[in-house]
Amino acid sequence: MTSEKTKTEAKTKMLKISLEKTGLLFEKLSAAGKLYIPVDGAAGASFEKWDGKAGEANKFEMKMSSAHNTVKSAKDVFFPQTEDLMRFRVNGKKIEVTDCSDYLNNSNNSNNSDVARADNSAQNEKTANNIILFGVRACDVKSFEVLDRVFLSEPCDTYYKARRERTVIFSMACAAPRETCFCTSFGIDPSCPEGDVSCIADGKYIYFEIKSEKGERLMSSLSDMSDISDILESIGDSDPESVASRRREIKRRAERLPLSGVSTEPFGAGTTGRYFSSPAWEELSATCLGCGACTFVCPTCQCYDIKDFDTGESVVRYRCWDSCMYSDFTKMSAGQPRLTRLERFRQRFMHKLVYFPENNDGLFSCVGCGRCLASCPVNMNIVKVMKKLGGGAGD
Amino acid sequence: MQDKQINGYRPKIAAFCCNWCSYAGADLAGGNRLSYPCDVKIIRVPCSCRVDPIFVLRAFRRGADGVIICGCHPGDCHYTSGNYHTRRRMSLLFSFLDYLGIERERMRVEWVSASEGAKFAAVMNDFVSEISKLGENRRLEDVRCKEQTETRLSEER
Amino acid sequence: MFVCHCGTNIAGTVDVEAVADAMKSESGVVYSATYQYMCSQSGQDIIKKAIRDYELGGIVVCSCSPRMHEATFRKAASSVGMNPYMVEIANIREQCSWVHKNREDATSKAITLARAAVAKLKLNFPLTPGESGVTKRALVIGGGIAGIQTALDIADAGYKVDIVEKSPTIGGKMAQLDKTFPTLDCAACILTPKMVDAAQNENIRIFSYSEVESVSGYVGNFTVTVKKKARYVKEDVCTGCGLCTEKCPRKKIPSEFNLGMDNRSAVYIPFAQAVPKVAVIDSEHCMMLKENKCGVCSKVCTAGAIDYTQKDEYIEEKYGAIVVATGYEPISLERFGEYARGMSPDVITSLEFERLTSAAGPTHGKLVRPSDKMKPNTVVFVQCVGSRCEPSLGKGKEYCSKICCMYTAKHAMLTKEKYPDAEVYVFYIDVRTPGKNFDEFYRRAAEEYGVKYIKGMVGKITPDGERLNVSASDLICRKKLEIKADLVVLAAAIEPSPTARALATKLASSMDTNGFFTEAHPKLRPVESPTAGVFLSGACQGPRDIPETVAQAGAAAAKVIGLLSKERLTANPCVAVCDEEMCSGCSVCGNVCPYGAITYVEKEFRVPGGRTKARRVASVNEAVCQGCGCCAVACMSGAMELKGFMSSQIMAEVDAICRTSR
Amino acid sequence: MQRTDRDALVRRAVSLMNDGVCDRVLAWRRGEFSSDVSPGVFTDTESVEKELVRNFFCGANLSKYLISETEKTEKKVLIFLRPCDSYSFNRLLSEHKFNREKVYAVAVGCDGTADIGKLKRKCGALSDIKRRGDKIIAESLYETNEENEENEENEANGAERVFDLEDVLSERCLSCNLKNRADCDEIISDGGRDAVSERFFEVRRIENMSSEERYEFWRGEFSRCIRCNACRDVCPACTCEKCVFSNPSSGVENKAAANSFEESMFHIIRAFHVAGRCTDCGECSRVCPQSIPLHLLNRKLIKDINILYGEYKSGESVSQISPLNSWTENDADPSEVAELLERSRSK
Repeated sequence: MTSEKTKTEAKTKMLKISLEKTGLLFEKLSAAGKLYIPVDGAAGASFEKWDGKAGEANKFEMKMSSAHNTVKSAKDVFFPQTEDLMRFRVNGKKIEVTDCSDYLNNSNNSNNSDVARADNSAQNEKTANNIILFGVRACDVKSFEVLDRVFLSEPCDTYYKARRERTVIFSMACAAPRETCFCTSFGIDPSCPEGDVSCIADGKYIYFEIKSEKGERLMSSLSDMSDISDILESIGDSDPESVASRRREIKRRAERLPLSGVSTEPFGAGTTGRYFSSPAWEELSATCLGCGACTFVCPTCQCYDIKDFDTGESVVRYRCWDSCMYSDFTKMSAGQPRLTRLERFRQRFMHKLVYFPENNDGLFSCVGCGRCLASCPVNMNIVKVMKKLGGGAGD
Repeated sequence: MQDKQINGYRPKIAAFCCNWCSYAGADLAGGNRLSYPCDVKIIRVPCSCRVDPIFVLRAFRRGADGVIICGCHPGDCHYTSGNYHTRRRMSLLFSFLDYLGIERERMRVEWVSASEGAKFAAVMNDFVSEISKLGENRRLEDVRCKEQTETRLSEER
Repeated sequence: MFVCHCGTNIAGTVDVEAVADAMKSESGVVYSATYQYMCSQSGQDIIKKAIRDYELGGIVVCSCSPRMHEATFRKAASSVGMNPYMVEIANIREQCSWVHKNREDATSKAITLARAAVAKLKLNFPLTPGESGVTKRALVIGGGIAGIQTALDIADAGYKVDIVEKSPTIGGKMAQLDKTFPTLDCAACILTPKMVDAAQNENIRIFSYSEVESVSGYVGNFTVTVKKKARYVKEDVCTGCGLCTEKCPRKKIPSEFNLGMDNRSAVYIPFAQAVPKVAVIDSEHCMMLKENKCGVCSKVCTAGAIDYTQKDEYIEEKYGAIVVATGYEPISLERFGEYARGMSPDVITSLEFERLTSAAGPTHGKLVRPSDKMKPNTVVFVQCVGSRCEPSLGKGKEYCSKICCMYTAKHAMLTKEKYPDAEVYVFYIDVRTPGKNFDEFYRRAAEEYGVKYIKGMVGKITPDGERLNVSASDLICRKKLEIKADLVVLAAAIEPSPTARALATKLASSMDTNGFFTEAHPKLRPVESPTAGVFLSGACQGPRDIPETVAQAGAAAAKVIGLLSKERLTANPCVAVCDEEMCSGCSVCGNVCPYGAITYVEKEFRVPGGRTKARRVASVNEAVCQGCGCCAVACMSGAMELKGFMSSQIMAEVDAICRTSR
Repeated sequence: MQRTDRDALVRRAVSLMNDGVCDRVLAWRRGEFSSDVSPGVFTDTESVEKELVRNFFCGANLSKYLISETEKTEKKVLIFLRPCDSYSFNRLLSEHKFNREKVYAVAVGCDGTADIGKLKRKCGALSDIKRRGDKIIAESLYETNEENEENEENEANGAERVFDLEDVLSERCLSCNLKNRADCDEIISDGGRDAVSERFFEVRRIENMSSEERYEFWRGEFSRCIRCNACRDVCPACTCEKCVFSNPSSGVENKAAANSFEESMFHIIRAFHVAGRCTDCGECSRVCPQSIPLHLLNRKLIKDINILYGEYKSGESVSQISPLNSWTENDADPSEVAELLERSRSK
C-alpha cells in the first residue's frame, strides 16, 4: 500500500480482490462489525448475517448470492420489522418506564429478535454495533436516500439514525437484473451504484471504489490488518478499462430489460389533480387483496405502527412495519381515513409517484427494484399503475 | 410425589376443568385430601369445549410448561356433546403441534368425572412428573414474556 | 378481596394474612381482609359493609369451591346493590389448602389463584338473567313404582303428567314381586291400585310400549318426541278380554313377565293386572306380521281391535319438567359359571324366585324346583352375586346392591313358611339391615324361622344328579362346607336399565361410572339431575328399595310441582352473545350448538360511502342457550362470546396463573 | 393449450355480457410478461376480448372475489371455475358468503398451472415462457452462467431452456385429480388433471422427521415470515368480517411476526381456523413472497382428519358440515391419536 501513495487520488481509492478470495475478505470485514451479505436460499436471496465458518482451504460455507437480488430489501438493517422502544412496568400500584435503548444498540436486521439478542453477547464489544452491508444494488442504495429523507429529517428518528450512522455500505453493480427491474426509469445507473464503497465484479475480480470517509476508514483499517495485503490488491493499469467495459455491459443489459421503457415523466410533484379522481383506480384496485406483501418487500416503504405488548410482567412498547394497504392503517378513534380498498390502493401509488416527490424535491419514493412485481399475489403493481395512468388514463 | 421438586425445577401447569365434572372432581380430590403438586393451577370453564386452542397457546406463550384439559367422560357431557367437540379439536391440535415439533407430552386431555377425585389427583401427579421430566417449555415460548419474568424473579431474589 | 380462614381448613395450610397482604398491592384492589368464616352471617356482613363503604365494583372471595358458596356470596353482594356476577371466587380450599401440605407452596398458590380471580373480575361486567315461561306439564320416563308414584303426586297437585313406559304395561319390577319386606304384604295388593289410579287419573296420560325418541329445549320448555311402538292392537278399542291370546296358535314364546319360566302367545297381555289392559302383538313371532299367514286374532276379536297395519307413531309434546324413573335390571349372570347357572334349571335368581312364590306366577305360588316340580328340601341362598366384586375380577359390580340382604331374608322366611322342614342356608359377606324394622326382620328369619346364616362365599356349585353340590366355606367356623341342595337362589346384583345410557345422552344428563344417573348434589340435591328441569326418581340413580323409591318419587314430584308452579323462570345469564359487527354469518356456531339456540337473521349494516348493506348474522336465543361455549370456540372471528367466560377473561386468568414464579 | 382455450371463454363472456345476463366477468387478465397474469374483473366486452387470458400461468383462484363482486352489481357475475376452484366456490356458498342467484358459474377445464417461483429459480430472469405440448420453453433475458457471460451473441438472444411440464408445475397441480363439483350454470369443459404425485408425500416426509428436526424445519420456514398477510387475504376460507389477528380484543392481534412465537402462533391459529374448511387450493403457498410451504400445514390437518374421522374433502358439496363441527361417539381419544396416526403411516 505505502508504495502506491504517489499515485493519483482516484487510484488509491480503487482496490480489487480476486473473486475466489471473497471469503477471506468477509472474514476480515466481519471482525469490523456485523456483516450482512446477500445469500441464496430456498425462498430466493436474502441478506443474512455472515457467520463465516472456515471450511477446507479457506472455502467458506456461506457464499454471496450471484444474483444480488434479494426478496426483501436490506432496509430492515436500519428499520427492523419490529423494534422495542420502551417498557412500562407495573409494580404494585406504581408504573416504571424504561428505555429499550440497550436493545437499540444490539439490534440487527433479523425479525427474530430473540435470536438476535442471544448472539450479540458473543460479539466483540467494540465492533458489536457496527454494521457492514455488502452487495447492495444500486436501486437499494438509492432507497436509503429515500428512507433518510423520512427518518433523518426533523424530528429525527434516533433509532434509525443510530443504526444508519454505524453502517458501512458496500454497493455492488447489478449484473443480474430481473425481468421485473426498471431502476433506470428512475435515473439509477445499475452499473455504478452509490454507497460508502462502490463495488463492481467481473468474472475474476471485485473492484472497490471508495466513495466516502466511512468507506475509506473501514478499508484502511482493513489494510492495516496483517495478511490482508495478500488478498486486497491495488489495481493495475489494465483494470480501469476492465471496469469500464464491465459497466458498459451492465448498462446494455439494463437497457434491454422489458420494463426499461416505463416512464416517470407524467408523474411527480403537482400531478395530484391529474390522477386522484381517475376512474382507472377502480379497475386497478379491483383484485388487490389488501395484503402487505408489496409494502414489506419495498425498499422505500417506511410506515410503521406503534403497539403495546403485555408480557404479563410489563408492557413493551414496540414499533412494527405497517402497510397502507391494511384496513386498520392509521386507524384513529374517529375511524380510518381511507375506508375502501380503492382509497388505500390509490394512496400507496400516489405516495410513491406524486406525494413524495412533491415534498422531497422531486425524489420518487420508488426505485424500480421490481420486488413488488415479483411478490404481489395478484400481479398488480406499480408498473401497471404507471402504464395505465401515464398512458393517458390520468387526464 | 407431593410438592416435590425435581432438581429444583418447578413446572407451570395450567389445567382447564369443566365446571360440571372435572372441577367437581378436583373439589372431591380436595374433599378427600388427595394431594397433588401445587404447580397445577385450575381454570374453571363451563365445559371443556369452551377451551379454545388459542388459550392453550396463550398458556404456553406465558410460560406454561404443560397444559391439561379435563372434561366429563365422553357421553356424560353436561351439554350433551361439548366434550366430543373437545376431543376432536384437541386431538387435531395436539397432533398439529407435534407436527411443528412441539413436544406432544406437554398437552393432555383427560376425562375426569365429578366422582373421580382420586383419578384427578392421580392424573395431576402423573402429568406433573411427566412435565418435570421434559423440563422447561422451550419450543413454544415467547421470549419477551419469559425474559421479563426472569428479570423480575432475579430482582425478587 | 376477602380471604376466608374456613376455621383451620384453609388457614391451617395457607397463610391467609399473607394472601390478603399480597393482594393489597395488586392493582385494582382497594380493600383486602380476612375472616374466620366468610360464609357465615357475620362474614357476609363484612362483605356487605366493605361494598358499601368502599363503593366496590366487584369482589373476590378466596374461600371454598364456588360450587359451595358462590351463590351465597352472590346473594350477599346483590343484597347491597352489587350485580351478583361481579363476584369471583378463588378456590383456595378444595383446590389448594386441602391438597397441598407445604405451607409456603400453598400460600403462594393461593396468591396466584387470587390474582387470577382479580384478573378475571377486572373484565367482568354486570349480567342480568333472562326469563322464560314454563309449560305446565311433566313427563315421567318409566312406569315402575317410581314413575307411577311421581306421576300420581304431580297429578295430585293439579298438573298434567305423561308416563312413557317402554313395555306394554306399567308396573315395572314391583309387579313381578310376590311379597315385600319387611312387612311381607303382597306387592300386587299395594301396587295394582296405584296402577289403576294412574290409569284413571285425568291428569295422567300413559304412553305404554313407548320410548323417548328425542328431547330438545330446556328447563320449563322441553320438547319431547315420544315413539309409540306399533302394538298392532287399537288401544282404545281393545277390551282386554284375552280371547285373542287364547286363540293365538303361537304359544311357545317365553314369557317376559315370568322370566321365561312359562310361555305366552304371540298376541298377549303381559299379566292379568296389566295397565293398560290391552293386548299387544309380538311382531317377532306373529305369523301374520311375519309371513302374512294366520290372522286368527283378528277373526276372534269381537271388538275389531286388531290392526296389522299399525305403524310406529311419533308424538311431540311440550313439557316443563322431566322425571327419569328408568329403574334397574338384575345383571346378567353369564360370567358366573361357577354357580352352575344355565347348567341346572334349579339355580335361579331371586327375581325368578319371586315369580315361583307368586300366586300369579308360573306355579301359581307353589314353591317347587323348576326341573321336576318337586318340593325342595334344601334351599341355598347365595348373596352378593355380582355385588361388591373386586374390579380386577372383571365381572360384577363394585357397589353394594343394597336390597339383596332384605329380600333374601324374605325369601328364606317364605321358604320356611311354606316348608317348615326345609333346610335353608344363606351365604353372605355381611348382612346389612339399616332400615326401619329391617334388622328385626332379619333376626326373625334367623332366630324364629331357623334360617342358617353362614358368613362365607360359595365357591362352586356343581350339578350332581338331581341335586346340586354346593361347596362353600364358613368363615366364622373356618371350615369347608359341602351342601347337597335342591334349589339354589342367586341374589344377582342390580344395574341401571340398559336403555338409560341413550336416554341420558338425549337429556344431556350425566351418569356415573356405573351408569346410574348423577344427582346435582349427593346430599343437598339428591333428586335433581345436573341438567335443569330433569329430575331423578327411584333406582335409576342407584340401588334402592321400595320405601326409599316411593319417598324419592314423592321428593322428585315435589321438585317438579315447585318448578311447574312458577310462572316464569330466570335463566342463567352466562350465555353466548354474538357481536354482529364481527359476525360473518358462516353458520359454524349453529352447526355446533347442541340446543339449536342459534338462528341467523339478515341485518342492515353501515358500509363506507354512507350506504347500508344487508348481512347475515347469528342471533342467540338466550333462553335456549345453556352456556357451554362451544360456539365461541368454533367461531373463527371471535364474534361469538360467552358471557361470564369471555375469551379475554379466561386469557387473563391464564396470564395470571402463568405469571407465577417457578 | 389449456383444456379450455381462451377463445371459448372470451366468446361466452362476450355473449353473456351482450345478452345482459352478466355485467361483470371474473377471469384472468394478461400483464407485462407471459408469466404476468392477474385475476381480473372485466366490465366491458372490449377489455375481455383484448385482455382476457387462459393459460399455464392462470394461477389465481377467483372464487373469493365473488363476495365483493356480487355486491357491486344488480346483474350476475360471470365466473370461470377450474376444478379446484369449484371446491372453494362450494365452501363459500355453504358459509353463505355470496348469493348464488347473482352468479353465473361456468366450469372450465384445467391441466395445471406453473409454479413461477420454481421457474424463476431455475432460469433467473425470464424474457418469455412458452408451452409446447408437454414441454415448457423458457427464454432467459441473458445467460447467468458467469463463464459464458462474455458471449455477446448468446446474451443478445437469451438462452432457451426446455423443461418437462411436470418439472415446473405447481405442487398442488401434480397431485390434483379433482373434478368440477360446483353446481355450474354451464360447463365448457370439466376436464381436470390426473394426479402424478401423492398428495401427502411431503407431509409424511415431515412426519417422519424427529420432533427436534420438525421443530427446526418449521422454525426455519416461519422465521422468514414477514406477516404480510398475503396467505390470509388470498385464502378463500378466510372470510371473517374481521380477522382475529386484526382485532385488538381477540388477545392474539398482532401486526408483525415479532419473534418466533408470533411467527408460529399466526400460522397455527390460521391453520386451525381453516381446518375442515380448507379446500387445499394451495393459494397460501402460491402467494407467499417468502416461499413458506404453508399448504403443508393445512394438508397435515386434512390428512389427520381423513385418518381419524374418515375421508373428507372440504368443498365437495354445499351441504357438508366440517368434521371439526361434528363428532361421533366413537372418535379417537386424544391420548390414542398419536398411535393411530403412527399406525396409519407405517401402513
